[in-house]
Amino acid sequence: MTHKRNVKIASVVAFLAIVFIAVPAAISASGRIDLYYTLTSVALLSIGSAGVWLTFYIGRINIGQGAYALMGGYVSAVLVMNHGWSFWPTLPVAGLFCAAASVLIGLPILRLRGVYFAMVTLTLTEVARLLALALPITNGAKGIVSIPLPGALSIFGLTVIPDFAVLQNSRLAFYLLAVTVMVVCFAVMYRLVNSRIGKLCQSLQQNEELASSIGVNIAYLRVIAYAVSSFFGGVSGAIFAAISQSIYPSSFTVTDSVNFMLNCFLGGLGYVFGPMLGTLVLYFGWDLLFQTGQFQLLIYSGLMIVLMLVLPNGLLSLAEMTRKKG
Amino acid sequence: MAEMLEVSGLTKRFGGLVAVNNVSFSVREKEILSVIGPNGAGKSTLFKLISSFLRPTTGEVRLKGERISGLAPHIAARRGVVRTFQETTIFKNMSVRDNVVIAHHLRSKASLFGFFLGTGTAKADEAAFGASADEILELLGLSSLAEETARNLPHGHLRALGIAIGLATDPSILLLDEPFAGMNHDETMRMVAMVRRLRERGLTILLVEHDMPAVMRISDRIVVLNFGQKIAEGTPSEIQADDKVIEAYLGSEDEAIGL
Amino acid sequence: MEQVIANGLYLGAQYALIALGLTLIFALMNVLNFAHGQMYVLGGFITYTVYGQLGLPFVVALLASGVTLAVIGALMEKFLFRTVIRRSHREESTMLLAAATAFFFDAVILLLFGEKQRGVPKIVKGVFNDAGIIMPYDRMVVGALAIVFIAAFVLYMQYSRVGRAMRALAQDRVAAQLMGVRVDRYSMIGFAMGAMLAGVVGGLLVTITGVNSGIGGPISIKAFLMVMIGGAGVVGGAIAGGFILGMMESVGLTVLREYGDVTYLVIFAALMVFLSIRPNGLMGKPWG
Amino acid sequence: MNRILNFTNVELYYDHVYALKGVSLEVNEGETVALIGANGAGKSSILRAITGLRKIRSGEIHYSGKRIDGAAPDEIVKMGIAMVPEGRRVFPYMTVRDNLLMGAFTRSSKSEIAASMEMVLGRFPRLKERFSQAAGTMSGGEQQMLVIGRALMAKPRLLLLDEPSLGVAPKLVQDIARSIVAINRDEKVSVLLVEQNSRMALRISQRAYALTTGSVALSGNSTELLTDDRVQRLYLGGEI
Amino acid sequence: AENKELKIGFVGVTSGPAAAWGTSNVRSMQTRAAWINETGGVKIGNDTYNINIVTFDDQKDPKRAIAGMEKMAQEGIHYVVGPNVDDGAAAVRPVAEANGIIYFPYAFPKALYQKPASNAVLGMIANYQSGPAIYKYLKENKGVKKIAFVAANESDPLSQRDSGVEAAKALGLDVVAQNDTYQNDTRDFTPVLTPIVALKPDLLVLSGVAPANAPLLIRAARELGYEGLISTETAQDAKVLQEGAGEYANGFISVGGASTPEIASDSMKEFVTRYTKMFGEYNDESNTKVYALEYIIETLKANPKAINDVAEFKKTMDTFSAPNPFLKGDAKLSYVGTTSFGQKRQLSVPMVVNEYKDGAFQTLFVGSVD
Ligand SMILES: Nc1ncnc2c1ncn2[C@@H]1O[C@H](COP(=O)(O)OP(=O)(O)OP(=O)(O)O)[C@@H](O)[C@H]1O
Ligand SMILES: Nc1ncnc2c1ncn2[C@@H]1O[C@H](COP(=O)(O)OP(=O)(O)OP(=O)(O)O)[C@@H](O)[C@H]1O
Ligand SMILES: [Mg+2]
Ligand SMILES: [Mg+2]
Repeated sequence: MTHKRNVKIASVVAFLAIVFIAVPAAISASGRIDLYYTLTSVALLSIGSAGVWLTFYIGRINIGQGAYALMGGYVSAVLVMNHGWSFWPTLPVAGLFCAAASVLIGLPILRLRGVYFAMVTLTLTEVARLLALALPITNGAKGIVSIPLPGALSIFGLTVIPDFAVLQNSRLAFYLLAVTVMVVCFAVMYRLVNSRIGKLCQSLQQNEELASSIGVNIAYLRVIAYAVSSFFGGVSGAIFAAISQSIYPSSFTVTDSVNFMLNCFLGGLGYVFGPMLGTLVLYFGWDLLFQTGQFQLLIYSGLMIVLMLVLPNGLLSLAEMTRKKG
Repeated sequence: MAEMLEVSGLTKRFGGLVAVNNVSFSVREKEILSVIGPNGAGKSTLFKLISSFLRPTTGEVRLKGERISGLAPHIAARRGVVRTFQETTIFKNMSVRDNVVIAHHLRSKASLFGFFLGTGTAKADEAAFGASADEILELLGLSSLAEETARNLPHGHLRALGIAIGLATDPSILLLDEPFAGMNHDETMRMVAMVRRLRERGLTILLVEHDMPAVMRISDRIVVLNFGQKIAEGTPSEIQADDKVIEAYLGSEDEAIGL
Repeated sequence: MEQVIANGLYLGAQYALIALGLTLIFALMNVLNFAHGQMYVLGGFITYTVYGQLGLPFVVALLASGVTLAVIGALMEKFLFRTVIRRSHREESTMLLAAATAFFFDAVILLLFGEKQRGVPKIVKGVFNDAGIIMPYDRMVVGALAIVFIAAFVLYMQYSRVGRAMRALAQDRVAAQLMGVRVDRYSMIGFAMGAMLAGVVGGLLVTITGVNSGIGGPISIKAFLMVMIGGAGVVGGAIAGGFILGMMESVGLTVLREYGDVTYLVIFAALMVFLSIRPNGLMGKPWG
Repeated sequence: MNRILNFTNVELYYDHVYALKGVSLEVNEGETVALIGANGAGKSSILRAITGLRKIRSGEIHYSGKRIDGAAPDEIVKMGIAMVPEGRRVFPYMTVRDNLLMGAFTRSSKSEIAASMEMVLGRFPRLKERFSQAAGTMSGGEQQMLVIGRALMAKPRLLLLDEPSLGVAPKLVQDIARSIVAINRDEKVSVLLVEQNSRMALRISQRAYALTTGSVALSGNSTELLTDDRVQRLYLGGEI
Repeated sequence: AENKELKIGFVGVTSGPAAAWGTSNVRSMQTRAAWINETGGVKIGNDTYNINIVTFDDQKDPKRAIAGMEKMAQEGIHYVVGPNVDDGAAAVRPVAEANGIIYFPYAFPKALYQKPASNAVLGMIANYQSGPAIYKYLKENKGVKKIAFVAANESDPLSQRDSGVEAAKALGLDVVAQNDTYQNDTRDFTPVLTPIVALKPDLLVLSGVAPANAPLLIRAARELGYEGLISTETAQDAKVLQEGAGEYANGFISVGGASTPEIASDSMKEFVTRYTKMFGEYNDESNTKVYALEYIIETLKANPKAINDVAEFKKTMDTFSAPNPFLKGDAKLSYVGTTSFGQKRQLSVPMVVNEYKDGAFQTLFVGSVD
């Protein structure tokens, strides 16, 4: 038991050391500065995917995460641009706004199951886009542009985070921000899943009727899980808006929603860290194939099919398979 | 003995079909009451109404004088009314033990957030649930299968697991929908003994079952439904002698086929 | 108004036909075929090549579209979906596979047929214009053909031996197997038929709307909508869903035009409300 | 008498659990054979092995002298084995008619199918009344009749029944039991019957096997087993 | 001696539903680059360079576009063509500015080209520049009074519609429809156009219409009995129009680049030939996209120091002038945009307004921007 625990602690420490120390060191040594943004994207998208994963965990196929990412981006952008907020407080507010919205939306639609839920969430992304085009506060088709970079954050006069605009390397700053948020989100997820709540979620996934017969408030639990999921989506969208310093109705689309979902599948629906690995592989896969020019999509999708055939339960099931054999 | 549960004028319509039609009866504390009747008579529907899985068209169900019909199922469960399912209903991909542990949900003292944080109460809950689950599995003879994935159990054990899940919620009234289906005589008799023990622990039990020998052995009273209506109510011997019941349900004995 | 209704009906017939193949595959295998739209596009391009470029008769082109897609569908079932369904723990996993095949088709189509919008000569010239209704003859022909195809398909599923076997398979695989249905073979036939339907609609509609390599994804999504309105996996539902969506678009675009781009917002919102009231669509079954 | 089924030394396992550990049994032409045993003893597994739904690990299965283990279910059905699976698996959204026609899926002669239909409807008049109703909306007992009728539509020589009395009201159980006897007698169909209602099973069968945890514990003549001490104790409970 | 290599970037969309935009764009660059390399490269300062086009498919996703721009920076590229849409162009701005990259988006938001922004150069005529000219021409020459707009419900087309409506109103035209939109996946436009045709406008403007949708819209309008004019301010392809709308497309007005016979120079004709040879089929949209690469090269020739220093490039822009190889006569390449953006951040490309006729474009009139 303690041995297992030690292994766990060691791997967490190793992971943190890699993302916070080894990766930046390697990047600056190799001069591949562009990787900062790539990895930042991976971190942010994996946060959104983590949310989707959580809805999978309660038995719902969620193809609507793009809607919340978009919403989060707009909340942050509007608060910064129209109300003069600093970026930092908008980050949790964007998440909470999305969580609140998802409660309202979730109450009716979480009663749906299977493909029905999937399809409704798919249209949700489209609804978000159309709303962003139609609402006055979003500045419609013209989007919100020239958003300033995150300013300094000080608590009790102590500067905790410097002003991104004056930084030599704001890429590194964004990378560290994204990775920190990612680590926090996955820690929360890990804890959720490995506590009794995880078991409760699983019970929803497997049989809602039975769950309610043993006294589980399924509606409540579903909404909570969906709200957490949407919170993640909102946060990742808000950071993206800050990086690109702009947000448009098309910043997150149905394609993004589908990708969030695919990241979860590829990593493996049975593993908390599946979405992280899935995002990394899918995003990097595309990036690496950049050399192949017009055949990029062909090779990319071909590899995806092969992966699916070999590891239909996700990349992380590979570990399980080898364990079983070994 | 006090009235535990009171069903009055309960009716449920599905479109044009009246599945349960103006049914009234009451259940006393620590009683074992069976509901029998032909296939499609409305027995399972009646159970769903009592456990609030369905909302009655008219009529109501009272638990110790308090109305419980029309609430959400998990609320009814909190009040102590829990049902098992006619179809074998379990959490398929969890281990047998986890199935039972999770069913202790209602007994938890810690909040969801408490579980998230892993507070002392939460830990105490976990430990208590585990111990209780082991006890229940032992009681139902499932101990040896505790770590098996539930989906792989044969039919009969699935039913037992269903009951174990029901028990774990610590109900005051347990509604068992065909608990003996798919069990052979020996197993049935063991289950009968077990249900009796539960009653001795203070549970009130409602039962739907087609296994007549078992029903006759176990029941204090029997309610008979036909086409949604109550056609008889009484002790096992009264029911066995009731012509209407024989006509609608039991059939006359036929030695040639052993029934 | 007559015009609006006529538009809606015509659009509905077209949509219903698009949704059929999708719902068939879903019913049989519980696979939401993300590549449905891409199959449609491929069908369109085949008809474009055979009829538009090679100048062969339209019927030949349509046949070519149908047959090619049927073969592709059969191969996909046999070599991709069957394996994944057998080996994966959760049946949603097929979604990743379906999405990957959709991307793959997109890539292949782009490489083979280029990025441009393509069109073919009209199959019938002229425009019907009477009683307040304007409708080009070719649309009327396509609409009528769509209805004929739908009817033929429904009758086939209802009364033929193969159709019956496929329905049985959709409802209970094991029981169907015990009736002597070769599950593998009929899944393959079903998948092939679904793909063939997509190909035939693509070929049919290329005469009116043309085709380009990028529209596969959006077409799939539209087909999902219809299937959802009617109820997943139900043939009648797909048809109803197609007509409802067609009518809603036609009426909405006329009635709501003053308010800017809200028609689709209204359609989507209505859909969400509708589904929260009827979680299985119009005639859906409690599975899926 | 002719052997119609020879089930020799069969082992079958799921993942890592052995369900059958070397089971042998046989069914003769025209016989009704009962298979009784506790939950999880492996009764259903035997039927699954015969119909090819599950591959066996070792042993042999012969039907009418032909070896059938390893063949696909559809081939086995075509040879004349029909199975009524556990838990009334009707095709719920199909009509009674279509359900019955599905039973005759492997046959091609229209007139013969019509004759079988006639026979089934004669045997179960309730099905005739419900001919165009969706099977899923029928009561449990009616569904049970339907699946038996559907199996008969294949004109089988060997009929496998898995717990046909499960969840069926007593009066209907009687009806079903009578039908099984009649089918066996009139249609010259051999029957392998899995039943928890052991008394009924032993009454209507000629021979029986009792299974415990994957092996045959007892076997013999049904009437003798009915009075056998061990059977009395284990499966009949001595009294009613 | 071996030629040096000059890398020019392209970040745009070459797959998915909008593949046509980026594809016509990148192919025109590749054609020109291959041509230059084949004829010995280009001499900038003391060195001769071969042009290498580095392409990145952003899938029309602004987030990917940023990655693309980062990649360009990583490759040491300072001149990038693209992205093709508004959101992508806005998203890459921070990266371009931080890394000293001049980019040539095909996007119209003014904020991209006005101060404090300074690294984006508009590579074509914006619709708020061409729209008024077209409407004015049609008002004066074809008696257009009533005008109707229809656009896809997406950022780019809607923005273009809004500025179009504004321009039409300024000209005193009667705008009878300005709220009609369609979902971009629409394949049958009859329902969209039915109410608009009933209003009997003299001119129907297809704002920001994708080349794939244009023939479908035209055909649906004509089949519904619409008899007025139809125009757009985006570039179109004649073959697509011919296949998709046949003779219904006759009279359709759009903007183009330089390939119509009236104005194309011999170089332009050779360009078309080479493009066709390389890719099987020419795309008339490419006409408007031949310029960016040409400008980059010519400006670098004018100031070789700019090759690694965009500040030098910007300096040169103010005074730069070179002959325009694609047009007949003595047209010039230069930077403009002072009126619209307050600084020279636009290529001076001719505003060619075309009319489609039987499978080809004819030049209606040629204008210019300052
Ligand atoms: N959700 C529903 N919608 C429509 N009809 C229903 C529904 N649930 C049950 N019924 C119908 O109500 C009637 C009573 O069904 P119920 O399940 O209560 O019967 P039962 O007495 O439990 O029968 P059995 O002994 O076979 O389990 C049946 O005719 C059934 O078809
Ligand atoms: N799909 C499966 N996966 C794993 N194990 C299984 C599976 N199906 C059955 N088993 C195991 O095989 C053994 C025999 O099962 P089987 O279904 O044949 O029993 P049975 O005699 O029919 O029982 P019952 O009377 O309860 O239906 C049991 O121990 C069961 O746990
Ligand atoms: Mg019941
Ligand atoms: Mg069994």
